[in-house]
Amino acid sequence: MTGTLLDIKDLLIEADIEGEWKPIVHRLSMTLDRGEIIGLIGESGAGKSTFGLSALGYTKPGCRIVSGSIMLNGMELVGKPDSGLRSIRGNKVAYVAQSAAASFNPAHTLFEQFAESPVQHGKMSAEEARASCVELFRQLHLPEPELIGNRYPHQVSGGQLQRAMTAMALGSSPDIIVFDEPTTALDVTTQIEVLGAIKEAVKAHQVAAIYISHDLAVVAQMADRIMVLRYGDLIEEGKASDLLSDPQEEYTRQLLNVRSERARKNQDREENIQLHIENISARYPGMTFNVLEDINIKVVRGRTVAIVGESGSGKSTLARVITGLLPPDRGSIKFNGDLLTAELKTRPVNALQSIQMIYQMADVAMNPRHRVKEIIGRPLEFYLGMKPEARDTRVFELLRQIELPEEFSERYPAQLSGGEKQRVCIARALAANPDLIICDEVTSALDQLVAEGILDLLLNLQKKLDVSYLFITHDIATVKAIADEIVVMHQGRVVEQGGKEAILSPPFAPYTELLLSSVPEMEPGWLDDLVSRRKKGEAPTADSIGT
Amino acid sequence: MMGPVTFLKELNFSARIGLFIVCCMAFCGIFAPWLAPYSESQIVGDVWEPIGGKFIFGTDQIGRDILTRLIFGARNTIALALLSTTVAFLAGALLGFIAATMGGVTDQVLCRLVDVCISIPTLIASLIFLSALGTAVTTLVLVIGIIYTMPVFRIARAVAMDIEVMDYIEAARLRGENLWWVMHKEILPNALTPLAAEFGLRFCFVFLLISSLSFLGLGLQPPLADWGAMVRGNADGIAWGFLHSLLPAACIAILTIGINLLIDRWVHKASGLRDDQ
Amino acid sequence: MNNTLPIIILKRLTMGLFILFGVSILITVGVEALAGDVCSAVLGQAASPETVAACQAQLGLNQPVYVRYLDWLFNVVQGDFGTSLANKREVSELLSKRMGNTFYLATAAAIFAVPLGIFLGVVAALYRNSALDHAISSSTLAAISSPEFFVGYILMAIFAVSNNWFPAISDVESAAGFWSRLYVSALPIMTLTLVTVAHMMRMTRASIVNLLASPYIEMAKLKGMKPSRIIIKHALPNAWAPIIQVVVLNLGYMVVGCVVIEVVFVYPGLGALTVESVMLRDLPIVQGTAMVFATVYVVLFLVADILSMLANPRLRYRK
Amino acid sequence: MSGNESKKLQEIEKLQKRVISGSLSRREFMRAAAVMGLAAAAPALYAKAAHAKPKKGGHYRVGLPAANTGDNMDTATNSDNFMITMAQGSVRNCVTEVDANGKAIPELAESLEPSADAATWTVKVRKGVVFHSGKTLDADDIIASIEHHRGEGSKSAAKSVAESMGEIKKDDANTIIFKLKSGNADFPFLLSDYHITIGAADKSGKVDWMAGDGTGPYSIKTFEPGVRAHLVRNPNYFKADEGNFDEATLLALNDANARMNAMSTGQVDAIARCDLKTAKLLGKKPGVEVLETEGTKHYTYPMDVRQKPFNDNNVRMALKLGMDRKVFIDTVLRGYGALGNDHPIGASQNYHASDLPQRKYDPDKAKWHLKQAGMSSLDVEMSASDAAFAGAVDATQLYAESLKPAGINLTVKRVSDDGYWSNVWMKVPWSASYWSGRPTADWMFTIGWKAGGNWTETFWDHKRFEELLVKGRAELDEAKRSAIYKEMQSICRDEGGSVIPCFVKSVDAASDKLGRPAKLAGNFELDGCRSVARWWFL
Repeated sequence: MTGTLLDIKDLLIEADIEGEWKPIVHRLSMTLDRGEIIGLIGESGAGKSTFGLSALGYTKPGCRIVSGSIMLNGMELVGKPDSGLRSIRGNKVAYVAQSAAASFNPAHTLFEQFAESPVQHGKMSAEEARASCVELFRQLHLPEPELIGNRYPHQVSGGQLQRAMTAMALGSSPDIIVFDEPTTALDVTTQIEVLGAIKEAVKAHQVAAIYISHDLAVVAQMADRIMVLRYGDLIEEGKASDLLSDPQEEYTRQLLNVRSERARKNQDREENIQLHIENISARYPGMTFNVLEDINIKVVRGRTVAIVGESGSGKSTLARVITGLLPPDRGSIKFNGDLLTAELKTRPVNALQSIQMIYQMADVAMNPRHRVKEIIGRPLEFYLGMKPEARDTRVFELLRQIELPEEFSERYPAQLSGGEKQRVCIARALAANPDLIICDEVTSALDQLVAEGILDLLLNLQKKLDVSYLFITHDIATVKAIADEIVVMHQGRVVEQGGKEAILSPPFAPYTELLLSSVPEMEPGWLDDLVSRRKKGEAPTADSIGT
Repeated sequence: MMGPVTFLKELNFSARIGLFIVCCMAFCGIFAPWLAPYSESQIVGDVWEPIGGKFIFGTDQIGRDILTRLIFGARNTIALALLSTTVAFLAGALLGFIAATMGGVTDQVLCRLVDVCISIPTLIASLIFLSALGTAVTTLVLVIGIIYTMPVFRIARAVAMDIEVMDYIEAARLRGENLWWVMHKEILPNALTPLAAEFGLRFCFVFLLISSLSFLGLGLQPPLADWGAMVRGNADGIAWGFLHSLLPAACIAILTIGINLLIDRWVHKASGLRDDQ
Repeated sequence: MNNTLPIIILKRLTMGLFILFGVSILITVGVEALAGDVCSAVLGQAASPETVAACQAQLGLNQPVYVRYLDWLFNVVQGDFGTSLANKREVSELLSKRMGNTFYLATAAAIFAVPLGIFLGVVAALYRNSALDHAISSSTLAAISSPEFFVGYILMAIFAVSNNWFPAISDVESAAGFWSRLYVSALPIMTLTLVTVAHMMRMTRASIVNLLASPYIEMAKLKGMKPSRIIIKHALPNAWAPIIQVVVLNLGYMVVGCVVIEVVFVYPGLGALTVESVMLRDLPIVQGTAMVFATVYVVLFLVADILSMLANPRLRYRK
Repeated sequence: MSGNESKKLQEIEKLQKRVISGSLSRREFMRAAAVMGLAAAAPALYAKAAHAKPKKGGHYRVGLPAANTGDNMDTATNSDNFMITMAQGSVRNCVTEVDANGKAIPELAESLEPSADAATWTVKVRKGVVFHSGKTLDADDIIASIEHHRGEGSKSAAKSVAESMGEIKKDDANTIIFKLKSGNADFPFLLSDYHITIGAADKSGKVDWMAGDGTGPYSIKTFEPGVRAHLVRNPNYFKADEGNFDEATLLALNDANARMNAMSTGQVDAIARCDLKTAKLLGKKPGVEVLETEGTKHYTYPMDVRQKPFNDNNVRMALKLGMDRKVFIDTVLRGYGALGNDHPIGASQNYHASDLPQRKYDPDKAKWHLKQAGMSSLDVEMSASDAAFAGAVDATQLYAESLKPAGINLTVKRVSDDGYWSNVWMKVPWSASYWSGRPTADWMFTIGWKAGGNWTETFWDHKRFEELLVKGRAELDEAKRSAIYKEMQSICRDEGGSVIPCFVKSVDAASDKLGRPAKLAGNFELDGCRSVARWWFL
């Protein structure tokens, strides 16, 4: 089973960007052999998905293939009519999308959707498809493989859906599967399980794969060969182990280094407790159980407390309680020694001013119809009563602080990149001269290198302004980079809390260990190793700690 | 943000046709007295003189020049529909935003009130109101405006609810902004596009309602020409081969199509939706 | 299925009662605000202060509004809708006949219009941006923008006056049997179909096209599915909610909105009765018809919500 | 030759049919027959046709205007075509009826005998007349039916007419004596008023009007107010040549266009009140005949003379002179009318003042009158609706145009058709109106012009006019009576509060399958609203 299966040559793809056709994939070439897994890595805008999808002869709406060739098993896909391409898609080449939750049709059961490809392509009868479905579900470790196919997508968890989608891709025994960031939307512990299942299945079926991801560590676990892409160009290509151990290009090195820890000296200073959360329990209206249970946290002036946990751990709810959006059932919040009232409406303006918030999605955190100077200037007017002139001067000052040029003050959010948006949000928070900034997953929507920049900026600002951060994140790497103290949350409770060194060195609490062990590492074989250790019971699994 | 030239470039072919239609009609409306060959109420010939004869579009059911009445009709119909729709949108959007931002009891009360009002058929509600208050132009505008406030309220509320959940609204609330700021600085600018799209559709519905009211004898006062009433006045002739009522009906249809072509493009762009191929 | 559905229905019906109550108050206030009363309307030219006063006393109109309203409410709760002020006939009897006619017209039009509207919508979505799509879209737009009496007159000119295929006047009372009734009401049914089909078609098309950017549609394409299958199997089932809403809106319109069509074809329906009763200030009849309309509204939207729930597996099967 | 003969025969049959249906006069028949060379046989052929007996049978469907959901069988509030046709014309009878020649003849009466001063009238009730319910007609029924319209609590439109009948006394079971306050030679006409139909009295002397019982040629099978009425023949009807159809359907077709279409598609056999714009076209349809009848109907623009500015006769004159009557008739009536002279007596009627000069359109003189009233220009508002008469809104705009040169700015306020008569007419200072007219000058003046009358739409109170009205009524000398009525017409013309631009012909349509009397009554549309009773299928 050797020989070139897919041969892409000089592929040029253009996209319609505000009415103009601009190239987004610059004459890229790729070959893929049978049974081989190639990893496409790059940040957003690298063209990796567009390039990967071309293996199906498909371009997203608004894109077009201009020139080049895509040979699949000796068949040219460029210029082939739709009807011809349809017999390849889902048949010879299958696709696994980033968000299985969105890519499964909510109106049909998993089985119906599984059977669609093989039956419509005339490979199997419905009965055969059902048998094959059960078998594949079993291989991918889905619970109750005979029955789960009768469920609708919303009745199945995200990790299970992603596995079901992989099964669906394997269903018609394709030659190639294109995986488009299949685990990006998942929690870190789930991601490992899905990755393990996918890898196993792909190996077992001897299928070739194109694995697209922004996370080098994930690709390192999956791919035989890696292509690093940036802005539609190939930066570097090589065997996975070679590329990781000996990167040739500066850009690849940067990507490899993003997880380096920042040396932080612990300033010795008196314990000036700024925020004191005592015995907080909270629930959403109409819910029967508490989302937060008996939380106690202290934040010291000028320091960073990281709250880490997976989705559903209650970490964002905690932010809502602190800001007064969700009054707690029990417990109190003291700020600078004063008791904060539970309701936002009853809080005095200076209390609002001294706690600011930065959001995960900078896109929706800024009014798209306001200019940057209005966004940053509003707190200045509102809290400090600045007149337009003074306001503008201060806006320029803040823009300098967040390392953006002054002329950005006239722009609308849509005219900024993701990192720039998040910087403007930081400036908006700073404009109020706050004592505490709550950062809710501020880097998780950003590309790694950009996220690094934001983290550096936050640290610098803390040094200069002596502001405290309450840093909410799911990403242990971020925690390592920025925190002084760590609070680990799981299912609404604090599992472990303390200084960074104490938490991140053994002995671990079981959940903390699960989290830490689930963060993919760069060396190839790490995943296989982890999976086998987990099977032997040497490493904790989600089941073993009762997630 | 955008010059007129870029604006035109943004439009595709069908949207340009729409723009052309709307501009022509607006031009006719604004300059009616100078464009029209006769005066609005002047009787110039026999009843239903043929189309294409001495009078290019013929004469109407009492012998007035149809071309003249169409031109004046553009002015009256469009102005009336525009005013009523504006009233509906001002009131509906304000109440809808209030309901969405304040929530709770205010929202409940407003919603239930609108539920009640909306379950009285439009034509019958306008009939009762107009019979009670008379059919002066201002009453007509207000009554139609108020009746269409109800559906607009629902749309505005739904749109505002969608915006409500955005983080920037939460950010404004955390900042301590008051209701008015949230409504007119944070929600309104973002609600404008969907509301404007709706405005165009409602605008068309309004002159259909006006023509239905004319049919029941409650429309614009004569001799003011409006297209709906012109269709009504000349409709008797259809069965006898006098096709004069097709002309004002065509005007209504053309304007509706024009507005919809424009709006379709706008909604299309605003939603960021890309139809494939 | 689970027991939330009955609870929702119960809640909505309670809300419906509240709406009916609100409507009855509004109608009372509205009709009271009209100049004159049923006496001056019925007596007409012959009205003199004494005769009007005598008539008012006879009908109990000299009592304050709220007393009359409460009386009415009290009777309605017991199922008695009162008698017409103008000719003393039982409101329930007057209404039931007209209601039958109106519902017949609405049902007949719905049977043609709903499948046609959805079918055309699907076809237009399937061949979107083709000449066929443009043809369907612009002709439905023209239908939307034509006043309905105009559509009615044109159909009458073509089908009744020129060709005598269908009667110009819908004298349904004289028609015995299903087919002759259908024949007699053919033109109003056609008119109603024409004016509603356009709306439904556009909404169907828009709802489907809206979904075409969804990841699961892209997924279906990448599974190599045919465009027709993508539209019918993948987009349509998820577009049901908005389509049902617009269908119901149009069904409601077929019941409450066809006053003008009734006048054009002299079809004895509820709408025309309401209009004349408003003119006569015949409050019990206006109240009665308003109750019917509001009930139709409440029930239809309840049905719409239930159907939307049933069409959506997320609501049908909980986690 | 035989081919030629049979062709001639067919032609003659056609002509005979037209004679039977009333659309061909004797003279026309003779002339046509002469052309065919049958002059000698013509009189016999004509007689055969003209005396054709009405045939029984068939289902008559007629489309009528002016129906309403509030309609009912209490004729006290009937006011327009549908209910007149239904009540007076089909289901009930009056004591007298007006025949096609405009004469009052006994109907439920056998005879009416006046005293010498015409102040006391003895009415003999027709014997053997039976109600649909089986009750036999007697004097009590008639008295109860008339009393319904009089006295306190009466809400009848015929209140003034009924009250003018003075004291009513039952002499015996079949004799009634009316003692009028003053002599009235036209008394029999009063008893033909369509409001004063005769119903069956119960023991308490009241009539249950809503029950719809009557003595007429048809009884009610179903009646849905504002929609339709289904009538079946009364087998016991006392007039042998009336009530010819087995059944009849009266369809409420308020919309003129609907009536025209129903007629042209053959859905109905006859309609009243054609749309004048398209009447000629309707007449060209095969099988449809358009009937024009000269009558008493006239359009009026009554001003409330108690209110400013109409209290000034100069203003009234200016408005009368500003009416371009010729254009009005040509445009609004499409020629189906005669010039009006601002008084209510038509040229076809007795006592018409033909020597009064016809008022002409004269904007300059109108201006002069305005000046006399101390005005250089005038702004007035008129309410109009097509309920007043077909095309009233357009007509009024036409009027507004013709007033402009006189410096009068007339704003036409279009009001709702429904409720026009209750809410607008005689409620606003100036509105559009019409009169179907009355058979006698006295009656017309009494009902529409007498001070304080319910329908005195101008609220007029003219001393001389009132004197003349009383005098004329009792006057038995024809010449003197004629002089009095002419003076009254002149007063109306020069001082009255109503602009009367025209007299209107009834323009109706009927299928050529229908037979009808040679002369149609002109007091209302469709043979005086009696087509159901008098017509038949050929």
